[in-house]
Order: sequence, then structure tokens, then C-alpha cells
Amino acid sequence: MALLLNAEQRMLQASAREFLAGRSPVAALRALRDRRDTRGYDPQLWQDIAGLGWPAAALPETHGGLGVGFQGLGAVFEQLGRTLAATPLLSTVVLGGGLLTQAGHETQRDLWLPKIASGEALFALALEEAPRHDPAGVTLRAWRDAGHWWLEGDKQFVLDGHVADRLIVVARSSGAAGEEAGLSLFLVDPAAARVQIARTAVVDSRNAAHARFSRVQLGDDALIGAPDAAFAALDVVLDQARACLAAELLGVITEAFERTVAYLKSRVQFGVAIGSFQALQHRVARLHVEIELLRSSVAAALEAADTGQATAQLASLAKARASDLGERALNEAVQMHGGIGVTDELEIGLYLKRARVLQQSFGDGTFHRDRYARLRGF
Amino acid sequence: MALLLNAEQRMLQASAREFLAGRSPVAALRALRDRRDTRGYDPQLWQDIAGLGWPAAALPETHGGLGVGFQGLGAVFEQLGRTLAATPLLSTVVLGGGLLTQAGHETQRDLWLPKIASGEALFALALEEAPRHDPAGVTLRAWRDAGHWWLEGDKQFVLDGHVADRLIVVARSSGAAGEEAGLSLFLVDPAAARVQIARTAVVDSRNAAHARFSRVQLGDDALIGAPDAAFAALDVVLDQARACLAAELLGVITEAFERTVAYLKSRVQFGVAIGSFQALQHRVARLHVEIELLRSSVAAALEAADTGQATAQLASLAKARASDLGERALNEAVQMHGGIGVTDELEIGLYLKRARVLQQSFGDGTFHRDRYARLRGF
Amino acid sequence: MSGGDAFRADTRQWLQANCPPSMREPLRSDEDMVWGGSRIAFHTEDQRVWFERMRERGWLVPAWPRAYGGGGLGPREQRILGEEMQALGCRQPQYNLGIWMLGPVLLEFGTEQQKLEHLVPMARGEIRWCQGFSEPNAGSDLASLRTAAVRDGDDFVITGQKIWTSHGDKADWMYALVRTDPQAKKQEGISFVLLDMKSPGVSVRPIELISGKSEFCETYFDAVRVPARNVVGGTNQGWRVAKRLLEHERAAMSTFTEGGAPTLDALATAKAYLAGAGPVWRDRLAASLMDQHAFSLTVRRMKEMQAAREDLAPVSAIMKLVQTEQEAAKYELLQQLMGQRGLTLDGEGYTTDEQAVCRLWLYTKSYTIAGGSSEIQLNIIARRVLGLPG
Amino acid sequence: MSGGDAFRADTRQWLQANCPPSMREPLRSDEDMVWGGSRIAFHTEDQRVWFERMRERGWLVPAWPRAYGGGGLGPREQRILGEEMQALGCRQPQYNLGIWMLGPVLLEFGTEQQKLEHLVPMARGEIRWCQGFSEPNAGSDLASLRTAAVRDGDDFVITGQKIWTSHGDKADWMYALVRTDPQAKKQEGISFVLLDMKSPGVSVRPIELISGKSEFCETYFDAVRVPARNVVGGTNQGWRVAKRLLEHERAAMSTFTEGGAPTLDALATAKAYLAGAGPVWRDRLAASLMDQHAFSLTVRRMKEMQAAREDLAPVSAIMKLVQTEQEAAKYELLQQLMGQRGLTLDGEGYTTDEQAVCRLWLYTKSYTIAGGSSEIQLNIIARRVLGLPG
Repeated sequence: MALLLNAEQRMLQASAREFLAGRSPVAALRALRDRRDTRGYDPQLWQDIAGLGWPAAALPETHGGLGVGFQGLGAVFEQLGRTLAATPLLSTVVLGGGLLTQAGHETQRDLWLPKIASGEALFALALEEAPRHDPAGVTLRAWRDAGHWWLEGDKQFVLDGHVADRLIVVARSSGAAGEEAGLSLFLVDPAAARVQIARTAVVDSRNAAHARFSRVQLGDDALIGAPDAAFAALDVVLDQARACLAAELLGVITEAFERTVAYLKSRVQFGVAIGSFQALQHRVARLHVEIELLRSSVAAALEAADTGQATAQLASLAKARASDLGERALNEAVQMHGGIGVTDELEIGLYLKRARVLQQSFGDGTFHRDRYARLRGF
Repeated sequence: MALLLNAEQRMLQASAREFLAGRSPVAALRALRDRRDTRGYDPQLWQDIAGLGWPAAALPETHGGLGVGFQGLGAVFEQLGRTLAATPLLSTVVLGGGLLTQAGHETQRDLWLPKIASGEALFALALEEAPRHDPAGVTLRAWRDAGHWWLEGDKQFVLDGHVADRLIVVARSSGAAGEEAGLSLFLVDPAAARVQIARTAVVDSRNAAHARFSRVQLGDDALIGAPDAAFAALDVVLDQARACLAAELLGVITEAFERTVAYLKSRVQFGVAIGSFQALQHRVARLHVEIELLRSSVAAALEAADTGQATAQLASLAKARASDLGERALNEAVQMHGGIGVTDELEIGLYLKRARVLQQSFGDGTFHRDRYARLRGF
Repeated sequence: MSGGDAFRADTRQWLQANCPPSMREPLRSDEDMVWGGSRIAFHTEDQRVWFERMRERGWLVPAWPRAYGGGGLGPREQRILGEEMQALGCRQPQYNLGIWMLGPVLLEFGTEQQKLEHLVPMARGEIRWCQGFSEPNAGSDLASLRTAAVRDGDDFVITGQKIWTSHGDKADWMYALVRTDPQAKKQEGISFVLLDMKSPGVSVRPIELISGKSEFCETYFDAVRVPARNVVGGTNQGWRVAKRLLEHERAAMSTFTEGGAPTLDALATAKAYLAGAGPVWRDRLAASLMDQHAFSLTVRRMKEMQAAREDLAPVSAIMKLVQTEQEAAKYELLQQLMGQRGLTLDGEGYTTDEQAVCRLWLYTKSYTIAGGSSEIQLNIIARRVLGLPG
Repeated sequence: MSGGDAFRADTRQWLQANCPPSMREPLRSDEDMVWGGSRIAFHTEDQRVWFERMRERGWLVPAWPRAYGGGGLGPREQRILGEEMQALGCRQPQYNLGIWMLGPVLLEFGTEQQKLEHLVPMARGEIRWCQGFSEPNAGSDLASLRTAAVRDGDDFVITGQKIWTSHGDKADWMYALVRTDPQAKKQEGISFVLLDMKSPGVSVRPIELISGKSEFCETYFDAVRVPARNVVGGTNQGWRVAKRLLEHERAAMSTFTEGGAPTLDALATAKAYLAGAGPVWRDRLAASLMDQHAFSLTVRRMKEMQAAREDLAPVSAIMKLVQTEQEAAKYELLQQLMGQRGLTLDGEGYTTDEQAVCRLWLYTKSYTIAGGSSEIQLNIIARRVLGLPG
């Protein structure tokens, strides 16, 4: 394995870049927002993307996957970050497809993975219950009674939850909040009785949903994997998602940074380009340093997602750095653009907003430093 | 009350500045170090200082005090910081004199306060037991048996402990480590049987001591204040000491900062004064901002030590800011001086070292942010 | 009893008798602020009563001479009035940019005719002003402005564009900087003019910020005619008038926290999220509150220095920088402390304060850019206060 | 089996047979490093054996041509030797500044006579070199150096002062920059000379740092005669030789962590203090370890880029800055994490590592200054990598 992309992954990266620049520039996100689109993604774009095979990129080759692995998929996420393209790729493929691959029955996989690969079915993960990411903190109850499973409780911040064809719900079937043991996964049709989904408008013009489960009745075929033992698979898939989110953040950050450097070269004040002011030079130089460190960390996290070695540590490393740098680099980008930086007309504000949503998704810097410390034994 | 000094305090400040510049410049500390002086202070200097009345400054006027209060004394500490003058003013007057004033019997005060005011007797506070400041964490045991008090345990980082005529020992007479209740104060002659004092050389060329108490027997007259109830008085006196240390740090920081700015104006590289480089300008400008905020905080903490209002909150505010800025400003001072900044020949390194000792004395930034949060109710 | 003490007693008595109780409560929303001008709007009867009573006494502008509609108070009396209003918690009877910023420079640089024409209606709260300084290509480098004013008979004919005009869409008049001599060195060809926003050729377009709709506008001038008598401080002499005005702006901005703009209870909002966020965030919250505490102590110290006639420059130079950065940092902290709940502009089940956080986080990004960016403030500190070479 | 694989097998076999087991253990103290030169000192017999065996093979300088005493290995073989030594944990047989830095530029710029005269003894570990670049008034602005070399017959006569000469008191020879044309523009009047430290007129004084005694010296030249044939790369052409040499220095410094200087176990030391210090410090420790982790991944990525012949500049430009700042920050953290125990240079009851913390905290302050300060590195990144205007 290597931190650099192989020829196949590089081709995928180049084609993603070219496709997104033409088909989904930032203007597409703005248009989605301005027409108050409640779906938070463009179905036609998603069909085109499915045609390119991205949803299949990281799936097993036996289920129609491309076999370019997370390093290949991560290269796509970085490009999605560069143009802020709104797609259900993370929810459907990385989370939904990932959990089915890791924990699903043969029949569940055979039914759903091809539909995921082809772009026919959208998935969403119903995990969060508190303001901050806390997978072991789940309290939504699942219990068996009269030959059925039952769910009762609320979920927040379900990314793409209002457009998904299926939800995967993380529920507590035993134990107490904070324990890793006792979690189970359920496949739920959002249209089922006693499931309520409410869209939440998020600052990045994408969407999340609030989901309420009021004694929802499920058959045995709804259970994904063994009861009470979901944490291990969830942990693996969350780390894959974190690596992909870190890659997307890297794209967001890099694009905003390059635009900022270009602006510093072109904007003239006091008779010179403002990029000649040393105080600004040192600030952007420090951002460049952080971006290079982040790029190595993201590459290593994606590689680890493929090899399965040190996955957790590297996912936390990449997601922590990406989250923190996303905060700092975008604040700096806005400040260095001066007055126009705070106008809606400039696209930099859209990058700022997207970076914040990605920061909070599946753990911010504090969460992942805590996790990294635990993994290092302190 | 006011944050600015009154005329009397201003006179004291000016005279301290003039006296110390002549009698105890930084070269005096260097000489103390180079002759490997084990006392860590200059007795003749201390006698001269006593002659100027500084030890009496904050003592009650009934015991020979000057009545310029902590605002006056703080102005002296700031000047001590500017020249790194090594004196036992904090240990003897603020801590020793302060605890006797707050909690001592009439007879203890009448005996010792005049000797403190005149410079005849040196005191030290034996409080710390762990690497970090933790007044409620005391475990050194005190108990009564056969008509006597007994002490058993170790103390570290006893500032001026190896030259003191008397130690004030904080001991646990009831309760458990971490509890504020159950602490008692004892006046101990370091020459008494079963007391062992060992000097520790500290990086600032001053000194601290390790003290061991092996079943030390004490009479009833050794107890200062009521048994088990020492924390309140200790807390008040520690806050007075923290305000004075913050003032000393302000002096250390301000002097190092002024020298750095002067260096930036005089040092020529690439044909211009390095102070014309904007990246350095912004960094020193930010230090200036922090110094101004610190100056207000220190003034308020000293004022509060005099009025007794919001003392704890303001002492923590000042000590936290001073500790953190001492770290940052001295690191910056060394870096901006370039190569000579890391030589022993330049005095800036001595300021760096002193700032670190002051940072750790009676709580660093983390300690005082935690305390401030508690005082604000979270 | 000295004259000052008598004045204090009279003032207190008058305020107690005339300031309606509802006008002594803290500001809670934008509607609690009355903005003067031809389109003045009172949301409560008490607002109107308080405004009119203060206006009759000349106390909308207590410091201005009576000849121009002011209260004619000396420095000591002004201070006492301020202290008594603060002690009772009295709200400002109106908010008016012209009074804070244009008024003082008109008093200093204006002709007698200009003072009578403009100060008197301002003192009655009848005119709302906006500021036309910034231009798209002249952000921090204000003096590179290009809006052209060409003399034509008794008028100047103005063509160009201004940006960041606060409440440009609500203002009656604008004071603006225009270029009257394109040949001169850049600071020497600028004039300071007063311009009726109803003049033909003026058009105003609100600017949308990253936080949504804003009070800022772009203002376009298409051959707008302004009488030459509306130039303040002499043709091509506008730069020194503007510099003085910016000093007033800096002073106003740095005491903005006390000015009483509606603010949310950051600590209460933050506390609700601390348990879930953990000890690292508690440390950050404490640091933020301590920053604010140190700043408010510095405001106090600066006032004492002012009273003692000490050199204020080292302290006053930091005020705009610190105040704006702390405000922005406060909302940064809250936005992140709220985690996923800090990511929506219209969350359900939110308190009013929680509801405001995300928008204020975005809005306060402009604080460190507008009115002299943080970078400009740092330059000023480095060069003017610390004396480092330009 | 390809040629490379045969070489790998032979090399592994030879190393296993010839590298004494004690020479395969990690470095623990300065005494574990053998510095070449006329005063070479072996602290163990194994050190001597290992040094001599490697010397006989030419592997003290595996990359140099055999004609100059080297191993004559090609790039691929050099890499294999390095990998095999790393795999077995073999120590470097000697440390020698001349080999890392002077050697490559002599190979590039030296005359045949200079190569034979200087490379051959260097390849045998007989000469220890020091570097005479910095001067008291020429810190980051190296080209403003003033040490004068005046031509006199076949010699140059050198007068002036150098500073920051590492191990100047232990070196046999110095390579130095001197000013041979005081009239020329500053970079154009400089020559690169080789100078015997035993020459009359050379005096050396060790510098004491804030951390205590150091390897740095001041070197004074009082009319020191150096033969003109000792100028490398041509009179007044020294700047380009120096620039090339500094590139080698930067490369050497940025891989210093791997070079195997003795280092303490920061995590183990830190852990002992975490419980007493609390969760905020745990967060800071994690951040520090993550910084180091990201850096080591970046070193790995750079090597892969090098192998793939990609453009290294954006990555290589950050190495010196990051490596030195992280080292300094690591000791900052440890020093403070140890609280009051981090404040002494000779504490009792300390572990060896604890004992070292306070001194290393002070010592590493020089890392971000020496060898191109952090400010210079940031300038390079901003201008050369990001292309911002000078």
C-alpha cells in the first residue's frame, strides 16, 4: 500500500474533478438553496454519478463494486468538497452500504447492495441523539415482544434522512447509555407506521432530519447482524465515513485556500497586491503547512480503511485535524477576503458553512483527540 | 477605589524602580547564580529593602505597616519583576505575614509581625505536595496525642524554605485529600528535631526547598487559628499572593517586551530594521494588546485584595492571564531576539526562566480557569 | 452643595419623573431601539414619550450648544447625566449615526450655515444619516476611493459607487467622501460632502451577507447634483475631516458593549451544553469569559485614565480590535459548543438565544473587517503605539 | 533474482555477520554516537570494530566514488543499504558534518586536487569539519557577512568572526564563507574556503546557552593565512556553493528525527503526570502526539513522492519548520505538564527522562532559530511555494 494514489485511482480523481466542475459547480448548490429545494440533493446529478460508478467504488467487487477502495472513493470525496456538490454518497454508500457489507445478512446484501451501487436506493443512518456525536450514548430503545422487534425513541441530525428509502437505526437493545455493548441495528422503512420524519434545514443548504419512532413494529428481517453486538461493525463503518469526511473537508479547505491565495495576489490596496504583506504571507504559509500535514493524515486514514490496520487511530487523526483546520482555514479565508468575504455573493461563505457541518459530523476535534488518547492508552 | 495608583502608591512605585535599577539590576541575580549562592537571595539587599519599608507596606498599620495596601505592594512586585530582584518579600510578607494577620493569635502577631516588618525574620509557606498547585489536596498529617500536636509528611516547592526562620505548615488534621475542611496551620521552627530541609535548585536561580516532617512534636502555641478551619484564611492569603505574583509577572513580561521592541528597532537584517517586517509587527502588536488586558486584570486583582470584594475571581483572572502570557510573551521574546536570544549572555533567558517559575507558583492558567469557572457557577 | 451636586440631584429627579418604567428595562430586541429620522417609528407609546421629553430638553444631544438645538451641558454635567441615566437603567431615547459621528465634525469643521441647516434638525431627531466612505476597490485603503465629483456651476456632479452603507435604504442624508481632484496625491484630492438621499440619480441596493439580509447597502450615484455649499471643511480638504470622524467611530465602536445593543446571555446558553461537551469546552468557556472580563476592566481603566488626563493612546488603540475579536470569538465558541444544534438558522425547540447563535456567528465575521480591519488595527498599534518603522 | 535483490541478500548477510549486536541497539546517550575526526573516540570496542569494518568497505560514505574512498554505490543500492541497516537497527558507524554537507558540494564544485586532498581522509573518518557561515551581525541575512579575506600572494589573509560554529572546539577543519570583494553586491563578493583550524590566528570560544554548556562556539580569525587553492567553486563564487550546501543542511535537518539522535520517551514521561494535571492537559498531549503522527506520515508521503519523481517543493518546504517547532512544542508541553517538577535542572528522585526535560525545553528554543529561522521558512513557503509577491 502507499499514501499516493495508484494509476486507476488517479484516473477516477481526474474524471471526478472534470465531471463536477462541469456538472456541479458551486453555483449548483446555490441554485438548490435559492429554489428552496427540500430534498437537499439533485436526483438527476445522483443518477449521472451512479452512471459513473462512484457509488460502487468502495463496495465489494462481488456486489458490483469497482475495487478502487477507500483511497479511490476518498479522492472523489475530496473533489466533492472542492465544488460543494450535494450528493447522498456518504449516507447511502459509505454508511448504508458499509453497514450492510459489514453486518448484513446475505439476503439483505443481495437485495440492497446492487440498488445502492446503481443509485436506485438511498440510505440514511439514524444514530445521533444528543448535540454532540456519541455513538455509545445511544438510548433509543429496541426490545422484543410477541415475536416482533419494537423501537421507541428520537434521532437527530439524520443526514439525508428525509429523502432516504431506508433508514438504518442504531438502537439500544440492552445495557445502559455509554456502553458499547447492547447496541443493535435495524433496517426501517421511513414510510412505515409510527415513523415520523421531519426535515431540518442546515446552514450548509444541505439537509438533515429529525426522526421519531413511536413503538414502531419490525419483523425479524429488519435486524442487521446479531443483536446487542452492533458496535464493532458501526465503529468500522464510522471510521470509514470519518476518513471520507476528512477527505471532503480537505477538498473544501484546499479550494478555499487556493481561492484565498489567488485573491491575495490580485487584490490591490495601498498600491500593492495585499499578498505582498508579510503578516498575511506568514498566515497563509502556516495554513499551507497544516494542509500538507492534513493531506498526509487523510491519505493514511483512507489507506487504513482499505487495509484495516490502525484504522481507528488514523481515522481519528484525520477527522480531528480536518475538523480543526476547517474551522481555522475558513475563518482565515473569510477574513482575508475582507468585506466581500462576508457577502453571500462570494462563494467563500458557502465553504465556511459546509466546513462547519462536516466538522460536527461524526466527531469534532475534541471528540477525536479524546478517542485517539484512549487508543494510545491514556 | 480605583484601578490607577494614588499619589502615595505612585511615589512608592517610582522609588522602587529607581532603587532596584541601581541596587539590584539583573546582573545581581546573575552574580548570585554564578557564585552558586545557596541562599537564593542577598541578605544585605533585603536589609536595605526593609529599611525602605516595603515589608511593612501591606501589613496592618497597627503592626508598623505603611497602609499603601496591596495596590502599593503590587507596584513594588511589578518593579521586582522588571529587574528579577531576588527577595523573600512574597514568602515572608505576603504569605507569612498574611497568614499571621488573617489567622494568628494576638500573641503570635505581636511577636512576629514587627520582626517581619523590620526584615529580621524570614517566613516560608510549606503547602505543596504534588507537582501541581492543589491547596485542598494536602495530605501531610497532623494529629493530637499526649497533649501535643504531631506532624508527619513531606512538602515540596517550599519557596525560600531553606532560609526561613519559621515555616507555616499546612496540614490535614481531619477529612480526606481534596476537602477544604480539615486543614490546620502550624508554625514550625525548621531547626526543630525531626524536621529535614533540603534545598532544590530552581531554574530561575532562586530556590525552593523540600521539607520532611518525621513525627515532629509541636506545642499548642504552634497552631495558627482554629484547627480544621484553615482553608478560608489560606484561600484569602493565597489570592493576595496570586495578585502579587501576577504583578511580578506583569513586570517580567513588560520588561522583556520593551527590550524586544527595542531590539526590533535596532537590529538590521537585509538592510532594514527587522521591526519593519509586518509579520513581526503584528506579533508584537498582539503582545501589546495582551499586556494591556493583563495590566487591567492585575490592577483589579490588587484592588480586590484591598477591598475584599470579588477577590477570588479577580485573583484567578489575573494569575491565569499572567501565567499564560508569561509563557507566550517570553517564548516570543526569545524567538524574536534570534540567535543571541538563546545565549546565556543575553538577559532575556533569565526572564524566560523566572516567568516559568512564577507561572507554576500557586496555580497556572488551567488551574485558575477551572477555579474561575467554579466561581462563576459552572 | 456644589453646582455639580445640585445638577446631579435635579437630573436624577427629572429622570425619575420623566423616564417611563418600560424605558428603564434592558434592551431585548431590535424593536427596543428607536432610530431617528424622517421615518422614525415608535413601537410603544413610552418610546415616543421618552423621545419627546428628552428632545424638549435638548438631551437627544446634551453636549451640543443650545444654539444648535442641544442641551448645552459642560463636560462635568454630561458625565453626571450619563452616570444618572446608567444608574436608573435609562435607555437611549434614540439611536442616530449622525449624532455620534457627523455631529462632532460639523461642530468642528462646519460653516455656521451648515451647522444651522444640519445640526438643528438632527438635534430634533428628524434626520437619519448614513456614511458613504467605503468603495468596492478601496477596502482598507480608504484613500484610494474613486467616486468622482466634478464641479459644474454651483454644484458638484457625483458619479460612482459606495459600499457597506449601513441602513443606506433608511437614511435621509449621507455624508460621503468623493474625489474632487483626480490629479492630486490620493489623500489630497478628496472632499467631504453632505448629500440628500432623495436626489435624482441615487439608487440603493441592500447587500445580502453570509448571515442573510443585512443593514448594509450598495449606493450608486449617477450624475447626482450636490450644491457646492454642502462641502464640509473645504474642497480637497476632506481627508482630515474623515480622519477625525473615524476617530469618533473608533471610540463609538469600542464602547459598543456598553451602548446596549441587544445581546444574548452567552453563559446561560453555554451552560446547557457543557455537561455534554466535557471539560475541554468548560476550559474554553472560562477562557472566553475571562477575556471579556479583562476587556471590561480595561474599559474601566481607560475611563479612569481619561479622567486623570493620562496618555490614552496605548489603551485606546486596542479597543476596536479586542472588542470585535471577542464578540466574534464568543459566537464561534457558542456555535461549536452547541454541536449539531449550532448548525441551523431556524431550529425547532430552541430558546430565543439558541435560535440566534448560528446567525450571529456568521454575522460577527464582519466585525473584524468593518470599520478598520483587525490587520489595520495591528498596523496602527505596531507603528503608532510601539513606534516600529513603517 | 534481479541484481538489486542479489545486492540486498549480500548486504543483509554482510551486515548480520559484521554489525556487532550492541551496535544494533537504539541510541541512549551521546556516548553512543561516534564522531569522526583526528580526535575520534570510541567508548566501546564494538564501536571501533563497526567503524573499521564499514570504513574498509567504503561504507562510511557509500554514495561516494571509489576513487575518493567511497563505496561507489548507485542510488538503488544506496537505498537498499539504508533499508537493510534500518531493518537490522544498525547504528551509523560515525557522525560527521563534513560527510553530510561538505562532501556533496565538493563532489559537485571541487577541483580534482581538492577532492583527493579532502574527500579521501573524510571517507576514512579522519577529519572532522565545522561550518563557518553565521556571523554576529548577519543572522538570517547570511549574505551580509563581513569576515574579510584579502589576497596576499598565494594566500588569502582572513580576519573576522564566526558564530554558532557547532563543535568548533573539536573540529579539524572549517568550511567558511568569507568576503573576498567588499565592493561587489553582497552576494557576489563571497568565497567558500576550506581552513585548517590549527592555523595560527584561529581562536575558539564555546558559547553558553540558556540551557547551559553547548556545542556551539565563537571562532575568531586574526590574520589567518589560507592558501588560495582552498577556495571552492571560484573566488567570489561562494554564494552558489553555500546555497547548495544549505539545501543539504535542510534535507539533513528535516530527517533528523529518523537520524536517531537520542530522544526521550515523551509519552511515558507525560503519562505519569496526566492524572494530576487533568483532562485539559490530556487533550493537549493528544494534540501534540497527533501533530507528531501527522508529521511522520508526511515524511513517509514525501519519500513516496520522491520515489515517484513528483514535485517535492510544496512538502519539502515545510519540513524544517514543522520538525523544529514540534520538537520545541513537545518539550514545552512536557515542561509544563510536570508542573513544579519541570522547573529544575537537577531534580532528585527523577527518572533519566524527567531529568532531561527542563534542559531540553530550554535547548530546543534554538531549533526554531538555527539553520534558517521559522520566519525565514515561512517567507520561503509564502514566496517560493505559494508564489506570493516579495
